[in-house]
Amino acid sequence: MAVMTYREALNRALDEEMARDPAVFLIGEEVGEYDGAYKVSKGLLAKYGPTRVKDTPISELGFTGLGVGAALAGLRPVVEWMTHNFALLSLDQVVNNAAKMRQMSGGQLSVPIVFRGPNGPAEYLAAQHSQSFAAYWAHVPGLKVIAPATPADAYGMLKSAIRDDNPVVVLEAELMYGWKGEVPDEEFLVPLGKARLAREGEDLTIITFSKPIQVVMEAAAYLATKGVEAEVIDLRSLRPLDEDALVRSVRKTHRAIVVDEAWPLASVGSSVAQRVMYQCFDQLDAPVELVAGEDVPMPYNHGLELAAQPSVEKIAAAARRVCYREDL
Amino acid sequence: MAVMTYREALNRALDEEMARDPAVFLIGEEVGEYDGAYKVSKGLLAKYGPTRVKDTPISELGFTGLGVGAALAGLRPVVEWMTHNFALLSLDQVVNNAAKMRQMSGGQLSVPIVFRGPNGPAEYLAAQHSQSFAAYWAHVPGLKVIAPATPADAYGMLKSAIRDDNPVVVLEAELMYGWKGEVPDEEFLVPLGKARLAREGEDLTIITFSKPIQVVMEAAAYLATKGVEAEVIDLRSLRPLDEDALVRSVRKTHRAIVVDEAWPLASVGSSVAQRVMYQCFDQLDAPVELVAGEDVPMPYNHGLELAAQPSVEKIAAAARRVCYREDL
Amino acid sequence: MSRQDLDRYAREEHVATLRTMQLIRTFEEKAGMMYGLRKIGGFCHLYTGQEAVAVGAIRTLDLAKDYVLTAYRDHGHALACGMDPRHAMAELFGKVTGCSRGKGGSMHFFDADRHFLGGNGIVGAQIPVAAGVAFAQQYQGTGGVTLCFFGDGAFHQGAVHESFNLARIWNLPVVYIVENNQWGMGTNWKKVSAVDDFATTASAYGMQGFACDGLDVMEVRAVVEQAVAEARKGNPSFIEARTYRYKGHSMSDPQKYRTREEIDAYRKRDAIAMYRAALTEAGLLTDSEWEAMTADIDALIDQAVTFAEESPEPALSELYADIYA
Amino acid sequence: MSRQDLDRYAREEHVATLRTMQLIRTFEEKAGMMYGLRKIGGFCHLYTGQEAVAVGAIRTLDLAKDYVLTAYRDHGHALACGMDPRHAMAELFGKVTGCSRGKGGSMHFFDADRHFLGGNGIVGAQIPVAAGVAFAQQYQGTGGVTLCFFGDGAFHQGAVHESFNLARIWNLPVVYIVENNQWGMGTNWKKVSAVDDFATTASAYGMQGFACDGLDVMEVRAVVEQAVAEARKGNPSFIEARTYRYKGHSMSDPQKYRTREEIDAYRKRDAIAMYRAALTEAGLLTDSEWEAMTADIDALIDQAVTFAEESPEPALSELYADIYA
Ligand SMILES: Cc1ncc(C[n+]2csc(CCOP(=O)(O)OP(=O)(O)O)c2C)c(N)n1
Ligand SMILES: Cc1ncc(C[n+]2csc(CCOP(=O)(O)OP(=O)(O)O)c2C)c(N)n1
Ligand SMILES: [Mg+2]
Ligand SMILES: [Mg+2]
Repeated sequence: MAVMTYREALNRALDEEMARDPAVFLIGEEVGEYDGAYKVSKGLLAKYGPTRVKDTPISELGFTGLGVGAALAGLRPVVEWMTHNFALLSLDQVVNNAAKMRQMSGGQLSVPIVFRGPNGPAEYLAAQHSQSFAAYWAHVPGLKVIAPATPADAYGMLKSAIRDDNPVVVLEAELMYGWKGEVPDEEFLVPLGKARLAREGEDLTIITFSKPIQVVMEAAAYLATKGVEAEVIDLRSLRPLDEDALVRSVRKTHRAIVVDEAWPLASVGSSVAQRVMYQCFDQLDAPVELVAGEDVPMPYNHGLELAAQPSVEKIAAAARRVCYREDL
Repeated sequence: MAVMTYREALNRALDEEMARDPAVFLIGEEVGEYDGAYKVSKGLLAKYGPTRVKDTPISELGFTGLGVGAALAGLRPVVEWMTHNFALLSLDQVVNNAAKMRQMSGGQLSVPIVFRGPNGPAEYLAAQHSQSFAAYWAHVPGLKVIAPATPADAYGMLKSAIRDDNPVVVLEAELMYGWKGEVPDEEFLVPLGKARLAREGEDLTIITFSKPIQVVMEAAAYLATKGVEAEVIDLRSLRPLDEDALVRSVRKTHRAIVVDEAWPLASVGSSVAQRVMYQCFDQLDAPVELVAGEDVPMPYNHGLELAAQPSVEKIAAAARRVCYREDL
Repeated sequence: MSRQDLDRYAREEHVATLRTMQLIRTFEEKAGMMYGLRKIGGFCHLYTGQEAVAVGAIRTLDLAKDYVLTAYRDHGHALACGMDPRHAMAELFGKVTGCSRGKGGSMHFFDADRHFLGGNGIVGAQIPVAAGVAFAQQYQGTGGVTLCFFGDGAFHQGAVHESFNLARIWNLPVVYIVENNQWGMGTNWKKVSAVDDFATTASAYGMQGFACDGLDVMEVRAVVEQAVAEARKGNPSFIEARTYRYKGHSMSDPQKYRTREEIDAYRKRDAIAMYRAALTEAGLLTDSEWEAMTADIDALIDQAVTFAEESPEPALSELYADIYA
Repeated sequence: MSRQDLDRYAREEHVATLRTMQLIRTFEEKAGMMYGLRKIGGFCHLYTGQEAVAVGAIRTLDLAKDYVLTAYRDHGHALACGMDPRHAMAELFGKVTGCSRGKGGSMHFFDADRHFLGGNGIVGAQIPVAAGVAFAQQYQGTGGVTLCFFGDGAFHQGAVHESFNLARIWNLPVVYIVENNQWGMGTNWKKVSAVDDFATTASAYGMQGFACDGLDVMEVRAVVEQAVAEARKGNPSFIEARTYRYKGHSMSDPQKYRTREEIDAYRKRDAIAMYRAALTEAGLLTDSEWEAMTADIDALIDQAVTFAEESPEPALSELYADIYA
């Protein structure tokens, strides 16, 4: 079992899927000669050539729509958005074409396409470059939306996404690309739609996805020092959402915190909290807490930037409330 | 007190604000010579001329961004999107520029602009033309988002929006344009950020916004015949959200249903239900119900189209659950 | 329409071309009637007047390998690709036998078997998609080309700029055709365009630009043939076909923006009438052959209506069908 | 740079122009150092090498009524508009004394008083906004024009197409300048452009297109003067200034995509060195004047660093400030 970075795991998945299926190709800004803005596609141009690794002009609407068309005509495009921030320019092609073509055509058409790239805040990047748009994708029927948070999931879920006959949006994160983890050497797939139990615990369920898993795990470690064993669920898949996994855990712990780095209103996090409270209303000992990104455009100043994001302190404060324990 | 349509009320607001302030202008597709795709701008070109009523090419990104620039340089644009479906093409300009310019500039810049047009499903329009994007706007700090549901609110809130120094997104609805209601003859403003009590009741709170107010009021009338008096809250403003009004009502009724015609996941409705459950957890006799649009792209067939939307039956079924009354 | 132009094709081809144009005309007129009877709802954009463009262009294709995309004014293109009028009419009626199983309606006709990929309600949204279809054709080496239609109004969408550039830098086998029917809803094209000749803008993308009289089916065909041949060699191009729509933008348009005179002037240059006259003059079509043809088409369209009428609505259980694979 | 060109301006104007270029150069070099010292974080795009474009262009303006917008590589334009280097440096340090109160950082410089409207991190997003600023100028009859800079990479965004058309059909007083520094991140402009001459594409919008050597500040100035004069009459236009960036795309760019030789070749045609040499040769600037100037600028930039260092961070309570009016 090799230890590899999240970036390497994505790269391995891309490599293997391109080797396996000649219909798979990668397209986006700087994916080829530059090896990817975040080096996810490193070496792929050299290996697969310029027909299958396409560097594009800065034309998000154009090359995203081009991907949709290529998928309609039998290819399996992997569209890399340099970041999800820029994907707003191509949102129409995802929401109105990719997500709806199958339905609008009465089932005649298939759009097997993957849209992927870093989402959410990194560091010192200010308002336009530090946004989580998970909600924009998760809102839309016809899409699948995934957010792997470990190298193994990055590998196994990206492979599943590429083989999926539906459009799949993948939320990665710049700061996650360097994360390391074990990834089995033999090929495997991680099915889409299932949450991951990241930590077992009896006292409290913390639900999150993507990069905040890090602060959540730290918070869980902290809470353990106070005798509170948190169960941590990494959603991994936002659409479909694995409600069963959430319900199962919360029925056991009777307390829940949802952590989402996006703005709170109309967010995935708020929606997950709503589902949990709805499904587990009688089992809950306290209302579900939502630890969200602050409701502000991200400031450049690093102190403010950190203050705008979920933190161990904020999660601990939420735990204090759901556990009714002043000492957390 | 005149009875006028929602469309006429918007028209009156535009007319009065254009007369009052020469910096106000209207821009969008077909707003001038055609009098507006839905006739909201009827007569304004004739009255104010082509400098202040600008017909645009079909270039949503371009003319929306142009509006942002005009606002930065001292005008007060009202940008009409023919529908919110098409606004996806201009989302970047709203989310990344209009909403953030003040913050990114450390408070130097102001973007006093109104973006408005019909949102949500009308009839027989299929998947690309029948979507509620309330969540996309409500998610974003820096914007205000309003959804007047009566002619009086349409008039008073649009006037407030035009005078507001922040970017304001207005959600109208094609099927609401013909709704009639009383609008006082003398000028008035409706402040942004306050919910409207649409119906008083003791037994149950139903929270909604925009067009579904109609089925909600019908459902409330039906429930009254069964002895259940529903309090109906029309949010009117989605950002900021008037949580106080919700909490006040639910503390009284101990039961709530949220009705939102958008898809359920990461929707405004789901977020409102989450807020209510969080704030009123101990006062609630049942989990808050969410009656949302079905999680599907809108089908063209009218039977399916109706089945995809909130209905009196669905609200009654939700009432049956929150009131624990099989007979509703 | 010169004799020389006509001589380029066999009589059967001419008859088939005229027949398709008339089929579209008849279909659209019937659809308009059915809309009036409230059998059809929503936005219904008729193609009447523009038949020569879709038919002249699409008849140059080999739909075993070529593809067609267009916007929401799509009935004509679908029929020109060979869609069964019964499935087209049933779709307008929202029936489960419709080409999109009643889910798509007028704006979302699709016929995957005949390589007709819609039908798009977002102005300009098919333009990058078409580049992608052409990309796949190139990638797979099918030898196919993609024909993408859009309107004069759509020309000002950013998608045009992005897609034309992509098509050229990658030598995609795509032909873009702007059907300049001179109105985008109530907006005259000259009011919103910085140039009064779309075809020349091709030079901004290093592409060849063509212009043709969109009312002359033979001229459309000749130009598209040339463009398609170039596209097969990896030279994308852009054609402006000047045409005219007889009906309102959609069924609910009061059309205050244009005069009766303007419409009448164009009706005098009716594409079908001109073509029929040329064929008759050339001795390729007799009046009785024409009568027989139209009678046959009328019957076909009546059958389409009957089929649509008698077909069932989709079951409510269909609501969640065909969304995910 | 001909003597004739030089003679068009007074000595003071030349000195001020050269000084601004050198100020930018020095500021950027210091910013690069401070980035290395981790005083600055995130994306920091230096303007080194391109100074002649911003300075030559912006000096043609009357910033009492004219406006400037650009992309994220914005330090040079801000300084050319007259932003205090202390406020610029403090912004990079994320301090509350920064031009954007530490909220914007490198990509989001703003100076409302000097009519510098940013600073935009979304490639191409300032292009429609600039059309809107020009729209307001026209609407209010201020006589002002708007100068909008963007990169060769940005040229392929749909926003260009939409905005150019809007500018022309409404005769907006806007001048668009593409700073073709030949690279958009690691992408050579020729690889992604269907044409090898951006200026000619202006004809697709009925606009005048200009090309100039972006390393020759006098040539930039002459062309922009002409374009600005036309814009004031309601004729928008589009200028391609061919230039070069010395540093990586941002501070974290390993620059494997280009050769040292290429950079060195351009460094031999350094805009500041060429201009200084021309002024010296023309007897407008002595070596000791140049030394004094650079010493003065060095001191100014050092002061800017000290100012930035010593300024306070924004208070945490600032998090919710300046979002709503
Ligand atoms: C992005 C977008 N903006 C606006 C509309 C509304 N709309 C539908 S058709 C149309 C006019 C299009 O005109 P043109 O491209 O000339 O096509 P034609 O109707 O003449 O066939 C408009 C504005 C839309 N459907 N999509
Ligand atoms: C919409 C969008 N897409 C992609 C990016 C990432 N990005 C930032 S700068 C850049 C290259 C831009 O090149 P160019 O326009 O030539 O400007 P230059 O950096 O040379 O000044 C890219 C791809 C972005 N910021 N915004
Ligand atoms: Mg048209
Ligand atoms: Mg560049």
